[in-house]
Amino acid sequence: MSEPHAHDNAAAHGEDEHHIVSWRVYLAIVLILLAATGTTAAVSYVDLGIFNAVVALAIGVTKATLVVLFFMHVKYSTKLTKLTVASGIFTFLVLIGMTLADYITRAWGNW
Amino acid sequence: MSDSQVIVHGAEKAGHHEHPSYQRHHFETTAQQFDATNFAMWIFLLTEIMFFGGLFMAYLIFRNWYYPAFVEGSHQLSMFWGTMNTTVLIVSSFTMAMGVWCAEKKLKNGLVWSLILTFLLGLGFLGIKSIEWTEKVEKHHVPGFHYSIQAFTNPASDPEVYKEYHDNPLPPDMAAHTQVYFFLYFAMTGMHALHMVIGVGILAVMIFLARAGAYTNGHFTFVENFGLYWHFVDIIWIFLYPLLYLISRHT
Amino acid sequence: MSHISPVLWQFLQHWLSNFPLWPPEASTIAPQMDALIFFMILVSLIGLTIVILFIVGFSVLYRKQRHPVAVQIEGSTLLEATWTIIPLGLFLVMFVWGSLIYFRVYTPPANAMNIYVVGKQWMWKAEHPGGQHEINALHIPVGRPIQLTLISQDVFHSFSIPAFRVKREAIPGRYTSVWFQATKPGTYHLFCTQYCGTNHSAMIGQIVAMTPDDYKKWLDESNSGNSLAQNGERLFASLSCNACHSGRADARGPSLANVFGSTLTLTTGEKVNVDEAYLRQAILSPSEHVTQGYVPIMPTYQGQISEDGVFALIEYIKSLNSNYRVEQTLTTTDLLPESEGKAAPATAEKGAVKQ
Amino acid sequence: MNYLSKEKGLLSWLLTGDHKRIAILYLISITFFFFIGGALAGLIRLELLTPQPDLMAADTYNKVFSMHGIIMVFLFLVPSVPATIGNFCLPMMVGAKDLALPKINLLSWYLYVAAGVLMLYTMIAGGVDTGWTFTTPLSTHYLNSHVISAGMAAFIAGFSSIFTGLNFIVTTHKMRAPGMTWFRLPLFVWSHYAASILMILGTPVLAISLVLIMLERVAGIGVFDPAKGGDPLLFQHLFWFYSHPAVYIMILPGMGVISEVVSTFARKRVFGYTAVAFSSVAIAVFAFFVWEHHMFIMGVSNYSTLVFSLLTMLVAVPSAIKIFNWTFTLYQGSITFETPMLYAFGFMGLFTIGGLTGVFLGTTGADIHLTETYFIVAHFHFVMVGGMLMAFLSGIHFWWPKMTGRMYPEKISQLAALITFLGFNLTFFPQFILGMMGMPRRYAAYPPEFQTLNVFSTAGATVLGVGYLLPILYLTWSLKYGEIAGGNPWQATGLEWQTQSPPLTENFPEIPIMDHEAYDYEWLERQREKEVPSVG
Ligand code: HEA
Ligand code: HEA
Ligand code: HEC
Ligand code: CUA
Ligand SMILES: [Cu+2]
Repeated sequence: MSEPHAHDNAAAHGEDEHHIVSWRVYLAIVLILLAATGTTAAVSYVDLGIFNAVVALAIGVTKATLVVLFFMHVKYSTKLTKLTVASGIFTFLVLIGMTLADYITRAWGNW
Repeated sequence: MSDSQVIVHGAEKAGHHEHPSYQRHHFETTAQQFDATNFAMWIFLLTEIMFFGGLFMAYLIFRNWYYPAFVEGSHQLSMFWGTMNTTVLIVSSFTMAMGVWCAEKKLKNGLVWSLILTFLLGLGFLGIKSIEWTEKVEKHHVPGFHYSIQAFTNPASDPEVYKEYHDNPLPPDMAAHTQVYFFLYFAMTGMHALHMVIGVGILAVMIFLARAGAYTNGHFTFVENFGLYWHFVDIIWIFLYPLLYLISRHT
Repeated sequence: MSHISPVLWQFLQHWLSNFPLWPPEASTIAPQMDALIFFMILVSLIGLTIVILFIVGFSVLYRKQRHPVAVQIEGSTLLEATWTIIPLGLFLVMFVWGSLIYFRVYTPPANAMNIYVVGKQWMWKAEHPGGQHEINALHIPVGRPIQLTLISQDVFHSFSIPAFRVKREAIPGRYTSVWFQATKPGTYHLFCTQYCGTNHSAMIGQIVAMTPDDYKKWLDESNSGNSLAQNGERLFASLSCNACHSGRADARGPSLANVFGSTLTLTTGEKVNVDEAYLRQAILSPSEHVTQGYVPIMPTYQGQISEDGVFALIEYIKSLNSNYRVEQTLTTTDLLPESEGKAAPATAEKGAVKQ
Repeated sequence: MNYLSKEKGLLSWLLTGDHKRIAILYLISITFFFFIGGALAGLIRLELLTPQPDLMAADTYNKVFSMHGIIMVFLFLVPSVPATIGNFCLPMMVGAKDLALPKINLLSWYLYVAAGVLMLYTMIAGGVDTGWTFTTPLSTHYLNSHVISAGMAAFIAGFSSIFTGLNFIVTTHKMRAPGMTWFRLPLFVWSHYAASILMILGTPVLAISLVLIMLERVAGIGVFDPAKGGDPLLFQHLFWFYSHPAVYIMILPGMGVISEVVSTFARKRVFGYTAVAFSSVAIAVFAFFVWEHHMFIMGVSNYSTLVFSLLTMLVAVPSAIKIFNWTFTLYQGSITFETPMLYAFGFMGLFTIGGLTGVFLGTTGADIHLTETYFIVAHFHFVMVGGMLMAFLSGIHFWWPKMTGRMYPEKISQLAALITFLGFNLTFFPQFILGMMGMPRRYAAYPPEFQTLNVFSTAGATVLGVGYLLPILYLTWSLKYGEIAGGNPWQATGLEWQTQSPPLTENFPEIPIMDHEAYDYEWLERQREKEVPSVG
C-alpha cells in the first residue's frame, strides 16, 4: 500500500461488485425460520421449568442470527459491518449485565 | 497574516470523469456512496438496538419480580394470532430479501411484486396487531384505562382462556402487577408497530418509484438499506414473540 | 439597589465572625472520612501543582522569543507509562480506602439501637422504639451506635447529617439503612439532600446529640404512653391480623413468634432471611413470597397501612418471642372500639380500580 | 467566492446541505440557548445571594435551576463543539467535500430547533421542575409542571445528537481523502469519533427512558413508581446509562480542540499522538461501565458499587494521560500566547481540578459525604464550564478566521479570556468548600453560615457574565471590521487550513492527498518555501 486508499475496502465492495446471495439461500433460510417458529411455539407447551425460557431465547437468538447473517448479508459483508453488529450486541449486553450486577447482588448479605 | 496561499494537491484533476446521475456530488465514486449509506444504516440500527434494549431491560427485571403475573398476562394473549404474526413477518422478511435480490439483478417486475407482497404482509401484521389490541381494550387490559384484574383474581370469569390453562387465581396484589406486564406489552409492541407503520409507509412510496424503474438501474442502495431496516424490525419481533406470548404455556 | 445594600451590610458584618470552612466532626466515622478526604486533597494538590508547574515552566522556557524553533519530538513510552501508572496507583489507593469507609458506614453493628425514619414530602418523621416520635428532628445519645431504618412514603429523599459525614437515601418501597455513633453533644444540621419537589429546601431539621443522661430525660418527657411495639399490637388486632396469625394449631397463617431473624423456606424452594425488609414485603405484598406449607390467602395491606404503621407492626413482630401476647390480644379484641375491631381488609378489586 | 457568498437568501441557508453553513446555523442557535441558560444561571446566583428565598419562591427556583440544567446540557453543551466546530471542520480535516449525509445533517439541525422551540414553549407555559435528571417517581407522579413537553424536548434533542454522531462516524470511516490513514487524522477527529460512539450508543437509552416517563404520566401506571409495583432505581439505571457517557460526549470534543490548539501554538506535534488518540477511544469504551457512581447512596447493592467505583478510577486515567501529553507538547516547543492558547491553558488547569474532584466522588466512601451537595455542583461546572466551555471558546477563536475570513481583535479577546478565568474561579471554587460543609444542592434557601461563600460565588458569576458577553460583542464586530485573515493565519497543519478562508462550498478546489503525518510543521515549512513565491 504505497498509495494508501482510505475508503475502507470501498473498491472491493461497492455497488458495482456487490455479492449477490442466491435466492435459494433465502428460501432455505425462511423455511428454517418458519420451522423454528413452529418449534418454539410447540416447546412452550412442554414443561421444562426454567429451561422453557432458555430454549425460547436460544431459538430466538438462532433465528435472529440467521436473519442477520443471510437476509442482512452480514456473512458477506466487510469486517467493519461485522464489528458494528458486534459492538451493538456488546453494548446491549453491558446494559443488561451491569444493571443485573446491581439487582442480583442486592440480596447478598443483609444490609 | 495575509498570506492566503492554498496548499492543496489534487488527487485527480478537476472535471472528473462521468458520474451516474444518482451519484451525490460529495462522493468520489458510487462505491463510496453505497458503502457510506449502507454503513450509516447499520449505525442507525445500532441506536435501535439500544432503544429497544432499554425496554428489554425493564422487561427482564419485572418478569423476575412478578413471574406469576407475567404468566397469566401472557395467557391472555392469543397464541394463534401471535404465531400467525410471527409467520407473517418472517415471510415478509423473505419477500423483502427477494426484493433486494431482484433489485440487484435489475428485475423490475420481480422487485415491484416483492415490494407489494412485503407491503401487504406488513399491513397484515398491523391488522392482526389491531385485532389483538382491540381485544385487550374490550377486556379492560389496557393499563391506566379502566384496567380490570378480574380475569386474574378469578380466571374462571374468562372461560375461553380458563378452558385452556386452568390458571389458579392470583392473589389481588399479584394480579395488580399484571398491569406492569400489559404496560410493557403495549410499550414494546407499540414501539414495534410504530416502526412497522413507518416501514409500510416507506414501502408504499418505494412501490411507485420501483415501477418507474428507480432501483433497477444499478443503484439499489435504498432498497438494500430499507431491507436492513425491515429485517431489523423482524428481529425485534422474533424476540418479542417468545418473551410476551410464550411464558409458560403448559398447564 | 435598595435590595442589595442591606445584603452587603449583612455580609460585611458576618465577614469574619461567621465563615466556617470545615464542618464539625461529631461522629466516629467523621475523622476517618476526613482522613480520606485530606489524602485526596493532598494528592490532588500535588498533581495539580505538577501540572501547573510544567505548564508555566515550559511556557516560560519555550516561549517563542526565547526558543524560536520548536524541536519535534514524537513522544516517550517511558513518560507515557509513568503518567499512566502513577495516577492509576493513586486512584486505586483511593478506591480501596473509600470502599472500606463505604462498607463501614452501611454495615450497622449488631448492637445498634434502631430508630425508624419515614421521609415524605416535605418532612422527616422519626419513630423511637419507645414510642416517641418527632418531626424534622432526631434526638440521639452520644457514644452509642444508632441505626436508622429509612423509607420514603412518596419520592426519593436523602437523610444527610454533614457533621456525622453520613447520608442515606430514603427510597419509596424499600428499606435502606445507615448507622453512626455521635461523639460530641450538640445540635447539627439535618438536610434532605435528594431533590424531592417544591419544598425540598425546607425539608431540614436538627440532629440533637445528647449525653446519655439528657437523652434519658428527653425520652421520658416525650413519652407518648405507648411503645412502638404496643402501637403495633393495637394495629395487629385492629387489622385482624390475629385472625389468621393466632399461633393456634388451626390458624390459617403461620405463627409469627420468633419469626424475625429466622430463615424461611418459600414455596419456590428459595430460602430467605427474615429481616425488616422481608417483614414489610410480607405485609404489603404477601403473594410475592409465600411460605412453604401455606397458600397465598393473606390479603395485601398495600394502601391501608401507612409506613409508620408498618414500622409499628414490624416492631411488634420483632418483639414476639411467644404466642402468649397474640392470644392475649385475641381475647381482648372485643374490647377494642367497634369500628377499629372490624376493619376488615378491603377487597383488592377496589384497590386495583383506584389505580 | 466562498461558501458564504455562493448563494444568497434565507432559503439558501434553510435548505442548505453544506456542513459549513449548518455549522453556522448551529452556532447561532446554541449561542442563543447559552444566553438563555446563562440568564437562568444569573437568576440562580441572585437568589442564592441571601439565605432566605426572597427573590423567588422555592417553586420558581426549582424551575429555574431545572431549566438551566436542561437547556445547558441538552441544548448547549452536548451540541456545542461537535455541531458547530465539528460540523465545520471535521469533513475538511479528513479531506472530504462534505459530511457523508448532508440531508441528515440538516435534519439534525431542524430537530435541534424543534427541541429548542419546545423547550421555549415549556418555559413560557410555566416551566418544569424535575431537575435535569428527571428523577422518578417525582417526575412521573408528583409534579404538575410541564414534564411531558420538557421530556419531549430532550428526546428530540437526543435524536439531533444521534444524527450528528452518525454522520461523523460514517464520514470518518468512509470519506477520508487518499493518504489520510487513521493515524494521520488530527486528534480532533479521533475525539469526535469517540464522542460519536457515545452519542449513538448512549442516547437511545435516554430516549426510551424519557418515553417511558411520558407514557407513565399519561397512563398513570408505574414501571418506575414503587407504589404501583414499579422500580424507581430502574429509571436511574437507564438514565445514567446515557448520562454518564453524556458527560464524555460533553468533554471529548473539547479535548479535540485542545489538541489542535496546543499543537498549533507550540508549533509542535502533539506529544504521544497515539496515546492521546487511544485514550479518547478508551474513554468512550469505559464510559459505559461506570454509570452507577451516580447512585452510590441510592440503595443499590453495596457489592456492585465496588465494581463501578473501580471502573470509575480506570476511566479517569485516560484523561490524566491526555493532560500530561498536552503539557509535554509544550516541551521544546516555540510557544505563543494567542487567545485560543490562553483558553486552552484555562482548560488544562480547570479540567484537572474538575476531574480530580470527580475522582473524589467516584470514591464510594467520600461520595457519601459529598454527593448531592455543592461539591458536585462545583465538580461538574469545573469540567463542563471550566473544561468544555473554555474549549469551545478556544475553538471558536481558533477557527473564527476560517469560518468568517476575519481576525478577531487580539488584545481584547485576551482580556476576555483572563476575565473568564478569574470570574470562573471566583464563582465555582467557593462551591467546593460549601459542598464540603454540607450545603445541599437544589436548595432555594440555606442556613445563614453558608452566606459568605455564596456571595463570593454570585460576585464571580457577575464577572463571568461579563467575560462571556465580551466575545459576543467583539466577534460580531469583527465580522465587518476584523482584519482579513487569509488561508492559514496560525500556520497550522490541519487540512482545513490548507484552503482559503472562508472555504469554498466543496471545501477544496480539488480533493487533497495526504502525504505527510498529522502536525507535521516541517512539511508546512517546506510547502511555504515552495509556494510562497508563486502566490502574488
Ligand atoms: C463534562 C462533563 C463531565 C466530566 C468530563 C466528568 C468527569 C468525571 N466525573 Fe463527573 N459529573 C458531571 C460531569 C462530568 N464529569 C455532571 C454533570 C455530574 C452531576 C450530575 C448530576 O447529578 O446532576 C457529575 C457527577 C459525577 C459523579 C456523581 C456524584 C454523585 O452524584 O454522587 C461522579 C462520581 O463518581 C463523577 C465522577 C467523575 C470522574 C471520575 C470523572 C473523570 O472522567 C475525570 C477524569 C479527569 C481527571 C482525573 C483529571 C486529570 C488528571 C490529572 C491531570 C492527574 C493528576 C495527577 C495525579 C493524580 C498525580 N462525576
Ligand atoms: C453546560 C452546562 C452549564 C453551564 C455552562 C452552566 C453555567 C453556570 N451555572 Fe450551572 N448547572 C448546570 C450546567 C451548566 N451551568 C447543570 C447541569 C446544573 C444542574 C441542574 C440541576 O440540578 O438539575 C447546574 C446547576 C447550577 C447551580 C446549582 C443550582 C442548585 O443546585 O440549586 C448553580 C448555582 O450556582 C449554577 C450556576 C451557574 C453559573 C453561575 C454559570 C455561569 O457559568 C453562567 C455564566 C453565563 C452568563 C451569566 C450569561 C451571560 C449573559 C448574560 C447575563 C446576559 C443576560 C441575558 C439575556 C439578556 C438574555 N448552575
Ligand atoms: C387471611 C389470613 C391472614 C391475615 C388476615 C393476615 N395474614 Fe399474615 N399470613 C397469612 C398466611 C397464610 C401467611 C403465609 C403465606 C404467605 O407468606 O403469604 C402469612 C404470612 C405472614 C408473614 C410472613 C411470615 C411467615 O412466617 O411466612 C407475616 C410477617 C405476616 N403474615 C404478617 C401479617 C400481618 C402484620 C397481618 C395484619 C396486618 C397479617 N399477616 C394478616 C395469613 C394472613
Ligand atoms: Cu426530601 Cu428533598
Ligand atoms: Cu458520571
